[in-house]
Amino acid sequence: MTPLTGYLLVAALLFAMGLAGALVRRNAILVLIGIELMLNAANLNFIAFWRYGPHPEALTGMMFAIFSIAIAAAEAAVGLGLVIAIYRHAQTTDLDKMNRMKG
Amino acid sequence: MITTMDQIFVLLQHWIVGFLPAFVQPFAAVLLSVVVIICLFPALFALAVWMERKGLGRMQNRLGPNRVGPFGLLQPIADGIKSLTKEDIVPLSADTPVHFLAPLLLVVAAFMGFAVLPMGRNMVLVDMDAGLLFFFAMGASTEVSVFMAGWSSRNKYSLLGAMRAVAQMISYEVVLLLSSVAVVMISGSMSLTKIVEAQNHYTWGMPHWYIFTPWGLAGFVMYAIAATAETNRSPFDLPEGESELVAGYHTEYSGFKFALFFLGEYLAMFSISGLGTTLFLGGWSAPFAFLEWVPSWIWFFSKLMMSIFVFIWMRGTLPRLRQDQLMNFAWKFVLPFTLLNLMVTALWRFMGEGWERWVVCSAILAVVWVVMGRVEMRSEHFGPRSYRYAE
Amino acid sequence: MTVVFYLIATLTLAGGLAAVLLKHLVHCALAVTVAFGGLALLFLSLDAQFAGFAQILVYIGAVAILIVFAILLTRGSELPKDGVFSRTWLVGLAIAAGVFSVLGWAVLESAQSLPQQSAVPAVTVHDIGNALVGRYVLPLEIVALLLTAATIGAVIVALHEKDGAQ
Amino acid sequence: MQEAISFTPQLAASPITGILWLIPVLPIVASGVIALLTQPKRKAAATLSIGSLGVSLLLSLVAFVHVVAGWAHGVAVRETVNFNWLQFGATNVELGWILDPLSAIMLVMVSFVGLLIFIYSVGYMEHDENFTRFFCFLSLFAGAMVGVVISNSILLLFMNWELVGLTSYLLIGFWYQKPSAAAAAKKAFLTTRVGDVFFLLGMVWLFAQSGTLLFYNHGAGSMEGWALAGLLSEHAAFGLTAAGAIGLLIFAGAAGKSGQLPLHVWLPDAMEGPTPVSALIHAATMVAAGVYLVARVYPLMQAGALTGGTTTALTVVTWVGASTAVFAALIAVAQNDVKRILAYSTVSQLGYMMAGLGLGGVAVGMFHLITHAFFKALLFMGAGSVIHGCHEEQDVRRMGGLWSKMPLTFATYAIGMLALCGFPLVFSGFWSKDGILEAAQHWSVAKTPFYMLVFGALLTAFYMTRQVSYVFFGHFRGHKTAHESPSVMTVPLAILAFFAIALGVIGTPAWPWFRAFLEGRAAGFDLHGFAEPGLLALMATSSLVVFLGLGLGWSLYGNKSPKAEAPDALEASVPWIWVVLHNKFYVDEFYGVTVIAFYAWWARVADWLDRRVWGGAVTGVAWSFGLWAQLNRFLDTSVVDGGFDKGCEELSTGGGLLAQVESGRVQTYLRILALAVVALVAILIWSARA
Repeated sequence: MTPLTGYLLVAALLFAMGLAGALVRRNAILVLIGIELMLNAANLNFIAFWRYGPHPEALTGMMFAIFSIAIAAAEAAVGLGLVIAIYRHAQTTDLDKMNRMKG
Repeated sequence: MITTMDQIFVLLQHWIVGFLPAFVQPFAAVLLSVVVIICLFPALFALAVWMERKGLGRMQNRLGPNRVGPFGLLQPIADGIKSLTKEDIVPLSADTPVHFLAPLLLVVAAFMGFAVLPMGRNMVLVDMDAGLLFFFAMGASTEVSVFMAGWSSRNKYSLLGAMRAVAQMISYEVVLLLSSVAVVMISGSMSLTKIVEAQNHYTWGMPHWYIFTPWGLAGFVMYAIAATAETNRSPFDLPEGESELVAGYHTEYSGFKFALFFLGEYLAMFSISGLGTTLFLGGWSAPFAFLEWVPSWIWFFSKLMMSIFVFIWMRGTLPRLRQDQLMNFAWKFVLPFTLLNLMVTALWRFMGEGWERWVVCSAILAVVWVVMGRVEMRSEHFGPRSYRYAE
Repeated sequence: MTVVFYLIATLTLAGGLAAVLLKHLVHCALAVTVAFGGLALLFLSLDAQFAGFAQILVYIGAVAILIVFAILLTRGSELPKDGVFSRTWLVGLAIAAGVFSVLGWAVLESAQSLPQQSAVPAVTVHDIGNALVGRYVLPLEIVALLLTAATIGAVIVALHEKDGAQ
Repeated sequence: MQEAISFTPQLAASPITGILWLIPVLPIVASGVIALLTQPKRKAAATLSIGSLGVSLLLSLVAFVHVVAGWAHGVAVRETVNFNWLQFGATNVELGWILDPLSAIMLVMVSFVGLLIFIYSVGYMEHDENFTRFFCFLSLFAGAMVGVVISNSILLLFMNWELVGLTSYLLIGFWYQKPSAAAAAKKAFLTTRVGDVFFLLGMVWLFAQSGTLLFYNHGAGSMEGWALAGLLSEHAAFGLTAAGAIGLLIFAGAAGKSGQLPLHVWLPDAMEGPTPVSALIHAATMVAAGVYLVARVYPLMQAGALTGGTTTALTVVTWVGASTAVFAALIAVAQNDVKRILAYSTVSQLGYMMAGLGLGGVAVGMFHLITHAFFKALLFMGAGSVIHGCHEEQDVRRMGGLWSKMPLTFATYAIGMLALCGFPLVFSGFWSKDGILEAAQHWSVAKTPFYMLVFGALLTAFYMTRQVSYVFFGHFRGHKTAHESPSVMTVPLAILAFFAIALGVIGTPAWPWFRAFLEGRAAGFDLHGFAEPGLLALMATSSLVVFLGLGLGWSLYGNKSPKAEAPDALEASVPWIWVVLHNKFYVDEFYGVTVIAFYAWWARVADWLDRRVWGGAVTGVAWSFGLWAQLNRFLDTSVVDGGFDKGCEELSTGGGLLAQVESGRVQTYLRILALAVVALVAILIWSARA
């Protein structure tokens, strides 16, 4: 196994874990945590490809990861703000109980 | 001879490492430096505690410790023995693993910061390209351990103290970072050694320290305020305000764990003073050209102890703020002013050499300082308190 | 593929797994902090110093703390009565496993065509700064705008509906 | 024509060009500061905006003197400062500013007239409660307008152009509590936007073709050298070159701002704004920005013309200008609102300027722009003084005999009116209008524009006489007694009146200083300028026309004092003409039944589509789901009995799955998303392998 494959596999596993967390947990905050994990896994892919890619001096993957970190911060702030707002409204963060948008 | 004195620790390290086989030498060199740091700073901690107790005593017209050793100098050792031999009490409902990990993480994170501080010429553990970023990354990690300590104790005072501490640290960390960014903008590097070297020049015998520029002075003042808040020192010591919260997030800690928290707090103080020294006070460089023969590490540590003394002095002088005042001060005065300072720094950078930039930059900063101060004083931030985190 | 890599990867994955599985929300948050830290170490092992430290600063210093605050503000630190996993957890798990198998398959499938080794890229913070204000200045401005908007949005969303102040 | 002395072009920027950006930035900063002031701080607001514009005027004068000095030394000054604003890959977006005779003279005009109007506003808006807001907008406008003038990049010009449009909108709707003002503001904004879309298209095309946004850049700008040549070799539709087509698109933008046919409808309505606004924005500066824009891109329009010839683009400009001139003048004859008469007069005069640009080049059009700016600002401010004095009365039929009550206003107004009519020899309007007529006479394509413009001159003299006799002569027909305005209003009037007369000096055929200055040639005093064939005859004709118009107007309206409600003299004699003219040729009504009706119809269609077609489709889908569920139930209840338990279960899970598609649960959606990703990745890899 080459180093790049190793990193990619770790990223894939982490992504799957994040997805599983987002899919199986009831709590909205845990879903957000899962999403953060998935984002991080994607970042790991970017960095790994940047490191082993043909043109690391172009910094493309690195920049992608840095911007993604910055955006993840915004995403976390807004997401958690939403969770708090919903909690104020419904007194719960349980996603199974949140189905008012049911079609 | 002068060079030898200056480089004595470096030479000593090389000499000791020279006895070892070649393949372990790099590891040994690092290990040696780590060991020295781990021993040195706790010793400084003991000294600082003595200084604080003695100095505060003097400021409050008391004698301070005077029983153990000459001038009470051995008091810290007695304290240490006491805390080591005390019973380690863990509350029954506490979250044991987290309760146990919290002080450890705090001390580890506090020690990490010293890795990138240049304590003398060629005396830095790792000369990292992104040293400043590393320092702040480590500083940010302490917040988690503070939260862990407060939450795992299952005690409302602990939790309140932790929440206060975390909120306060996050708010002031922004300021701390932004005021350092000004230095990065001018020196063009995030490596702390390069920042010191950029200040190690002299014109007419006077040093090129950044504190001697308008933006540097403003940045230093902001940095000092933020550093005081970041280390939870008076007048920003709300997280552990005895009269309100018993002892804040480490209420439920005793014995050696409590000592670790105590140590962590002082280590944070040392590292943050060390960073301030490096960024604004020229690090290990001498204050006058003719004093350059004094070894560089002496300068670094004397500047460090000076800032520790200022911390103690402030504690002896200023009353504690209220939580809402603290937050208002951070977001409505310190942060805007730091942002303005960033712009002024950019202006300074692009105006080029000459006296004009001194006049313009100082004028902008002074005017805004006065106007903002007046407006803030007049507005009703000092009115009735409002609770945000303790509903 | 050194021992260090395996250690860090194990730490990261353990953190991630714990974050997903642990009952107590605060423990989950602490576990995910571990995973974030492990990822930062992975970045460092990939010679991406800047990204690694930024990861620590942003994720451990801000996002983790934010999550913890959110948990405490929503009384999430109390254990829920009816289990932590949703009714259809099996489906979710199956789908996650499917995603992982497809991704893993893709990686292994293309393993031969991936580059094996390459020299350590000589990239300094200075280069990153230059790129940020040079080639990537427009994304940078947009991110700045986005962060401002997100800050305002988060404040508005989290405002008390009743008193409107604060 | 004098032979050109060889002027050396100067390109390096001088110190004054280096700080030229201060001229627009000062008023804009002032406006920002005023925005932070509270309403009671009137004095501070006025001081700030007048002070900042004063400094701008000083700087403009310095710049102007610099250009004139260079010119006197035989240097054609064209200094630019350009910088790179953004970079996308290999494409640079450049901004910059320029100092050349054209921008220098506009700078001085804009800041000078602007300053006078600012001072006048202090008096006019004295009792308005939103005094500081007014000065905030006014300062912003002044800054943006100066920005338009000094832009060397079409993008920077466009930004300022839009900013000017925005402030115009804000100021027309300044008294937004009046529904008519709010509607007028909206109308102005939307109508000019129509033109701006074309401008934007032209800009994009120009950028795509020439690869640069700068006008002048040491030979690499879009207005010079090889960029123009490239634009010429490209052919667009209808026999136009790309240069001409781009020029026409930009002209469409200019027509929107300058109220040319058919986009003139907003300008008369814009008179709902405060009178200083009408004077500054809708008479002197902003509406002239269109003319200035055409002058700025003139090389584009002119490119490819043979010696003495003209291009398609310039022909279009000429025809549009000449038609607007006559059309608006006709409407002005039958209006009763004192400001509306002036507004239509402005539209008409803008038509003259455009025609001048098309016929005789930059200098002819620009000279009329400058003189017009002074006397039209004077007329508007005079009208404002009259309105102020008559207690906000705007109907000319309710005025009369004011010459004795407001002597200063009357005197200055009369000067402005005579300048506008083109009263021979003394007034500036005569010389600038004569320049246009002369160019029209020599035009190689057709003679019709010449006759149209002469007819327009006759009408101008006629309607101005009508207005003046209504307002200042006869008996007073209003309700409250009128009074003279304070000196803060009359002093600017006097200053403007002086210039309305004096400016003519620099554009006489004997001393064509203005033209020489703009074209970078030497100017000399030479009485032989009058000796050009046909010139004296032309001057005589135009004087005759003016006198005819004045006489006609006086005979119909002079010194008669009809009651306020009595029908107009023209209405009494030829009613049908009056009706058509009074209703502005029904252009608004025409737009109402065509463009606006079309939009309303289209909106209804879209609404119908939304409700019936798309909504129907959604309902249909829902129905089919329902049917599917029904089918399932049917299978469940009737087929199951036989022992198909297993199959039935599967069917019900199928129905359950379908229902779960719209469960309202986040995680379900996420699940489907993940499944889709799995499928997508699998397909991708599969296809890559195959």
